[in-house]
Amino acid sequence: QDAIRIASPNKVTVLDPIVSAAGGNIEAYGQLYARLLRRGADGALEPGLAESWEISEDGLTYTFEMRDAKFSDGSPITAEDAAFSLTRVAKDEASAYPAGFAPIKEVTAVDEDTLQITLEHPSAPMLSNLEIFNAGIVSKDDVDARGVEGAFASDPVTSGPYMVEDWKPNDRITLTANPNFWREGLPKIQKVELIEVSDDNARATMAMAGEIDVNRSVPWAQVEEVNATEGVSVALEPSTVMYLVLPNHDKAPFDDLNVRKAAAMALDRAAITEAVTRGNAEVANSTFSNALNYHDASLQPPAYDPAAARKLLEDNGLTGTEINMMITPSFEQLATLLKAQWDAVGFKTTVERVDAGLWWSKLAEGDYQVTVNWYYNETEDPDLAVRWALCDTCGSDSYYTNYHNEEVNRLTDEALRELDDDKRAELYSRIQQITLDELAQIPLYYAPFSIAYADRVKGLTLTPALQWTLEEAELTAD
Amino acid sequence: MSPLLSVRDLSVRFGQTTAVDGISFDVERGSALGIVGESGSGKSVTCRALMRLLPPAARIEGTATYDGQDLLEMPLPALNRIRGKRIAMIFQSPASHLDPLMRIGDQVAETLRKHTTMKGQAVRDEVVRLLDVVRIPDPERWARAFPHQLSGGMKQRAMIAGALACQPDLLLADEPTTALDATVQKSVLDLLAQLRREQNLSMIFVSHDLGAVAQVCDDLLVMRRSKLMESGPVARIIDAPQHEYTRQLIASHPDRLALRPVADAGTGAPLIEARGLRVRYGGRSLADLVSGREGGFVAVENADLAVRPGETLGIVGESGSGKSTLARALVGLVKPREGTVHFDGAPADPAGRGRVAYLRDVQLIYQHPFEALSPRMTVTQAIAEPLRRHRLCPAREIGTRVADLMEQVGLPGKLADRHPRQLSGGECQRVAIARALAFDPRVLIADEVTSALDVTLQAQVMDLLLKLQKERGLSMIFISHDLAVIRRLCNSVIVMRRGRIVESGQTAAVFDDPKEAYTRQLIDAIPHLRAGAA
Amino acid sequence: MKLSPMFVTGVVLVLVWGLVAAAAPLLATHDPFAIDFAAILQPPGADHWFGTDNVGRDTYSRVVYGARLALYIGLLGVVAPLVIGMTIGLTAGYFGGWVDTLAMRLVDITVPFPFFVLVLSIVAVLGPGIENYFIALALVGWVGYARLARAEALVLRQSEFVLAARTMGFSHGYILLRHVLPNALSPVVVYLMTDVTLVILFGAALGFLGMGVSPPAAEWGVMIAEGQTYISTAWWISFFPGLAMVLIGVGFALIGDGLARMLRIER
Amino acid sequence: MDTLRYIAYRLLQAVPVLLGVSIITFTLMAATPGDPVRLLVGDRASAETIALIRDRYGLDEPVLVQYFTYLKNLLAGDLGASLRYRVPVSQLIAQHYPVTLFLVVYTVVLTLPPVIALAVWSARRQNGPADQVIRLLGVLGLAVPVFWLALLFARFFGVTLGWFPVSGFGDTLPDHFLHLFLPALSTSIWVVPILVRTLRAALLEEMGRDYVLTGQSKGLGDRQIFRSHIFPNSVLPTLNLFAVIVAYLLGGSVIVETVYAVPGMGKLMVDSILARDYFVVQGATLVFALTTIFVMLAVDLLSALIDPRVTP
Ligand SMILES: Nc1ncnc2c1ncn2[C@@H]1O[C@H](COP(=O)(O)OP(=O)(O)OP(=O)(O)O)[C@@H](O)[C@H]1O
Ligand SMILES: Nc1ncnc2c1ncn2[C@@H]1O[C@H](COP(=O)(O)OP(=O)(O)OP(=O)(O)O)[C@@H](O)[C@H]1O
Ligand SMILES: [Mg+2]
Ligand SMILES: [Mg+2]
Repeated sequence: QDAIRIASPNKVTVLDPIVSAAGGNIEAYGQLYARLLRRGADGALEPGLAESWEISEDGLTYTFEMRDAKFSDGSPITAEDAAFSLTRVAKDEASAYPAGFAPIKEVTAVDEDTLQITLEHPSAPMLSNLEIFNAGIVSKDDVDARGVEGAFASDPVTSGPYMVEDWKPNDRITLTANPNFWREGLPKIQKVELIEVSDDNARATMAMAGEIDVNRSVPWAQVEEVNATEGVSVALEPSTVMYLVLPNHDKAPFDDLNVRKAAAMALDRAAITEAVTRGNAEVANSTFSNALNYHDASLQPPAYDPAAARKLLEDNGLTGTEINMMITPSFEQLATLLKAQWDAVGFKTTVERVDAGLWWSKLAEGDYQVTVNWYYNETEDPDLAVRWALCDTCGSDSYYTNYHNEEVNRLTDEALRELDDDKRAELYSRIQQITLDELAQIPLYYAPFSIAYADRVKGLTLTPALQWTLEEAELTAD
Repeated sequence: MSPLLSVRDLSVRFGQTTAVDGISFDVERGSALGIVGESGSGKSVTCRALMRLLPPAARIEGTATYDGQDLLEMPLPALNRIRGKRIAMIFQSPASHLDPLMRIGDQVAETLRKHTTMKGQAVRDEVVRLLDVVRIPDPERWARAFPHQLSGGMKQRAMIAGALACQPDLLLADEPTTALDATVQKSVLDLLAQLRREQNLSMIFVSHDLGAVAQVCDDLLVMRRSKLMESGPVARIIDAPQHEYTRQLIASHPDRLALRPVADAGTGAPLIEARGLRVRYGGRSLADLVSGREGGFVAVENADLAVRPGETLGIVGESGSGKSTLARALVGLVKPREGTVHFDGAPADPAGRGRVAYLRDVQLIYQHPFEALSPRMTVTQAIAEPLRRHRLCPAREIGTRVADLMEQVGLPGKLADRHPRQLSGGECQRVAIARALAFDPRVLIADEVTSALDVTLQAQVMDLLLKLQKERGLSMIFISHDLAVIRRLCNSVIVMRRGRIVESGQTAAVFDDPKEAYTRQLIDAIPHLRAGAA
Repeated sequence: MKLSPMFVTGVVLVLVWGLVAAAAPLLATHDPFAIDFAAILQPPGADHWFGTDNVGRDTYSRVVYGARLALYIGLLGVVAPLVIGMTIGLTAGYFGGWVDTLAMRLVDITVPFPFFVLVLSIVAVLGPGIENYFIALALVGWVGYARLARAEALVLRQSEFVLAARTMGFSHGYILLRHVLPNALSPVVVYLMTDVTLVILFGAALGFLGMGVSPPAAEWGVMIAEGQTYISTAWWISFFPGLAMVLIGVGFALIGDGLARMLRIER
Repeated sequence: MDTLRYIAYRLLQAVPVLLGVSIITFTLMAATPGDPVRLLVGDRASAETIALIRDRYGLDEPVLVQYFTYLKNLLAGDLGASLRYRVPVSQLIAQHYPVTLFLVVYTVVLTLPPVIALAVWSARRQNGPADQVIRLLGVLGLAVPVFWLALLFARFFGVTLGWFPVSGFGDTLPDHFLHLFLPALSTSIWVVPILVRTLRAALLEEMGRDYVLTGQSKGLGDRQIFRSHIFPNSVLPTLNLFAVIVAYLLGGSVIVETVYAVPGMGKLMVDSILARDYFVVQGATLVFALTTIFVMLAVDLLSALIDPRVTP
């Protein structure tokens, strides 16, 4: 059997790389669409569809030399295709996540093999952003021929290691090796099944029964157990995922710094982390993930001090403040812990459980007091993370918490344009300092990916950017 | 030669109640034993006890030796080889003893399939033959019918056919002919007599009809209050009854009662009147629509009747001729396709508006009293229900009124808290009568009310009805197979056959000088009490 | 009327649970909501009789308190479906014709109707809470009762005693109540007592799908759902509430059988 | 002939039923907050993008207009397209429905024989040891949550013993039987007790009827009386309950479908609800409704066949 079966709680919903930035899709896009650059085993940027590149002195012009590669249908991948693809992701109204490409002024094909990207202003993370999931190169000819809807409906022309063999929406997508993939002799695994299995236990059972090779997400409670199972082992792989408490800065009571402070001091974050992740994650110390560049390890949020928290509330006449915590079902355990600790210092917490659909719309509308969630960043560069979670003018209202700080906003832009590493480190450190002081969010813990692999799978990992390294992985005969 | 069945000291107790108290009797091979007696005296219980068909609550004592084996001790598998094949039983209330979901033919065939080697077409042919023997017209058709589509008499005949199927040695017949009209009854009795001759059939024949018993049986048991009053050859008992109760029984037989001329009713306008009634069962199917046929089954055709205040109308006619259907149409249970009903001079719609007021005046007593009683209501509740719901008397007096009604129909007070299942056939019948009387109706439609009653009770009930008629001018429609009763009670009579009224007129006129051959046949078929015969 | 030992056992079981629910504060050894970081996932022992869960709460105390919610949900949850279902079913079967057609088409509309959409919308519109679960149950759960009752009524309406009641001029409502209902009750009672268990379980299934009672309520179904992930590492989290559920289910089932037996007319 | 006319009449009635179902579903989905587009494009999309896509899908029109558009397409045989997958709803249903149908039929097949055997066994020896054991096991099966039991089954039969696959549907017919065995079994475990209890009660009730005496008087053995008289008279209530349960199983299969990763309708439905994929929910509900109509019709016809007093 030469198919690798990967079960994930996330599902594939669309095959057009610019349309969605949801987990399951991101994981699939990586297999279908190659980018100009790729990440090597050590995480460094290496040539991808672009053989080489040059950046102008002022940092405003990027010139890429394309290699002789082919799409899955045999047609050549040209600079034209790359320009088309990158323009879509940067400028198309339907592009779900254009943030990383905002500085782009124009993408042009100079000739068949030469691509030029011009920027409005310098952008330090530009290269690494060109490696992320939605910067994949799609076939312009195909889109012209079949239209956007048709081209990506079920059998897109791909540039990555795989192409779609069969897609059963809401169940599984079967990929088969792209014979024209530019990396000679790769991928080694001919067939990939990405199966959506939402239930944790079902995935665990399937892995134990040998019905899948990879379990994308092993619940913390089962890490040890699954690891002990013969033929399967769990890998804890580095990620940029961080879990955090999201207070709504626009609504009482969390618009009050004292409340946020008391709420933070009430939490024994070390114990929470230990309890929830069974010791598999690291306690968070900053508003940045510790896997990001420029993460400042010297910072600390207010320490666990329930007495001080209670006193703070009493001093400000806030004792008995009612808190409504909105959660999705997957956060029950965490919510129970938060509620117990908050109530212990004088809050009155009610937990409101809603489904994910409702959660997102309430969050986006700012119709909540406090909630918990996680987020990840596509690259090690903190720019996108800051834009997503801490900057309120960057499109997402600081992860919809409505946290607003002029200085942070300014620093965000400054850091983007700054090309000097040390200076950037300083700027980002400052941002972390401010947001931690103001408790823009209450960081909880940094969680690795916990993935179970069957022993016959060799060389497969999930990168922090949510990309499977399938093209180099192997299945050994066992 | 030892008797076929020998019963010694048979007693049956339900808790505190003793239903049968130490009776003994023998049935010789080829002979017929009649059991008569008061309603509720334990006749049915005796029969069931012999077949071991009593509820677990019943405690049975004594012995019943059949062909050398004790039926009461025998292991069940052995008993099952006897039941149905060698001893067959006909139950008193055929309506509830037929499986509502099984076709008549199949129910008759069951014993054949179980006890004989007959198969397939042979069984079907035999079933048709049996139904024909018990005079079910068009047996092929009715074999395919379900019990609820049959008239009371037809169910009874189906039951008989089933019992006779395997040519048993001993037949336990519990009032097998109560629901049959005289002609059919005669032929069934003739049939039984013939079987006795030809197949040496023995039987126990329970009946209220001394005439029928006299015609069929050699020996007679008279029961009263769970005890055996007297026993002996039929002729001896009828000629020289030893016991006071037996004497009373014989004296109450319609044949022995003086023919009181029925008081003439007034000549006023009819109280209830029906014109051109036509009732059809079953709807029209698409095939019927296409072919223009009417479809269904026409049970009553173009029936007219009129009853004046204080008058009694008798309806007689063969079983299945539509008598009950006509009665049902009058109380709105079936909707006539054509025709009108007038009450008290005004058009009435028994099923539609004003039905409540109408039904307070027009009451029907059902042919099947057991089925007509709610299984979860006690005797008192059943009788009190109309009083309470219609506020026919002050709440305080309901208790006394119920007791009074029970007394009038001869129901002992100890039955007050019993459920229908714990009553004998006649007791149910009386509850139904009392319930109808509670309304104090102006028109009483009585469908076979006397058939389940022993003659003394019959006489008592008839006296009661006559008294009410005299006192309150009660009008009655009296459906019965018992022409003697009709003759005693009715001013006028209509004779029905196959859904049509074939003859009508003053009772005396019709009976003394029937116009129709059919009526003549009916009258001739009445079994008489042959004094000194045999 | 003689009470069968099984029925008595059932009543005693349910009464015991009622007592447990009433005396929960006395019986519980711990605060059912108190988390304890030091005692997470402790196996059953002297301190924690039924062990602890993934946030260190005492499973025994939670099971004891859970009896309250279980009885509340189980008993209240079936009331509305029973009443609505019986009314619709009996009326439909008894009257037949267009009444029946209408009622049964209502059934056709209700049955396929996605229960989860209903729960979701109701919760979204009215807010979360057990009461809304009841509303959803009332809207959907009546169907079983209706079909059962209708099947009985269809046959009963043809029986002679019902016809007799009609010719005694009683109103339809009265006949339905006094003559049809008592005779149609036996299968319904059995199902009712089954349904109590089903309703409790259904709440649990909602919890499994993430639509159930909000934490940190001590609800058996939710506890079982929570304990699932720990099935081979900390079996006690889901085992004890599961056992409790079985014990209360047995109680109600025995009561159902007993009641049916009392309703039966023995010959 | 009459039966045919009745069937035609009932199918005609399906039209208002389907209309009713679609209206209610539409209203409820419209009343439920939550934005399909937000879920579609992922958390990072900007408000502008979302607005654009909402507009593109016509989600900003008044509900009534949306409904009539839907209805118009429906009459033309078009169930619409999934917002999430952008494939026709009919394709999704064609993909998921057979799985669930198979599962439900399989469950029924696994359910009926034990129901009949156990109920009869238990009723014939009322209060005997077998009866007690059956009743106790029944309650056990009833009270154990399906998802929990299913998990245990999967671990035991699937992993420890390795007898059955624990997930999926398989590709060939024998495969389907194998793959769906555990899901069907887990479902029957709670369905069987419900039906056994109802049937047992009815059997006991019928055992007290007079026609049983007739059977006994004919010398029929207990077995035969049970088979040909008591049993047919008892099945009606159970049959009706059965119909309701079968109809519920279609939509309620989500639990076992989730635990055993079976790609069926239940999961499609719940996923679509959570994703506010309106048209899929609509289409799936209509398919459920149609199935229900057929199941109910079948049961009504069967009832009339069993009991001549029941006029359909
Ligand atoms: N299950 C029972 N429980 C209590 N008493 C019963 C039960 N069955 C019958 N009885 C009583 O036993 C007595 C005898 O009943 P049985 O049916 O034998 O009377 P019967 O002589 O056949 O009367 P009838 O001529 O009216 O049919 C009656 O008083 C009746 O009330
Ligand atoms: N529901 C029904 N469906 C079809 N045919 C029926 C139905 N009820 C009665 N019949 C038929 O109508 C005819 C008249 O029945 P009805 O009960 O009026 O007879 P009856 O004169 O009262 O007979 P009996 O003296 O035997 O009681 C019978 O042939 C019977 O089979
Ligand atoms: Mg009798
Ligand atoms: Mg009649």
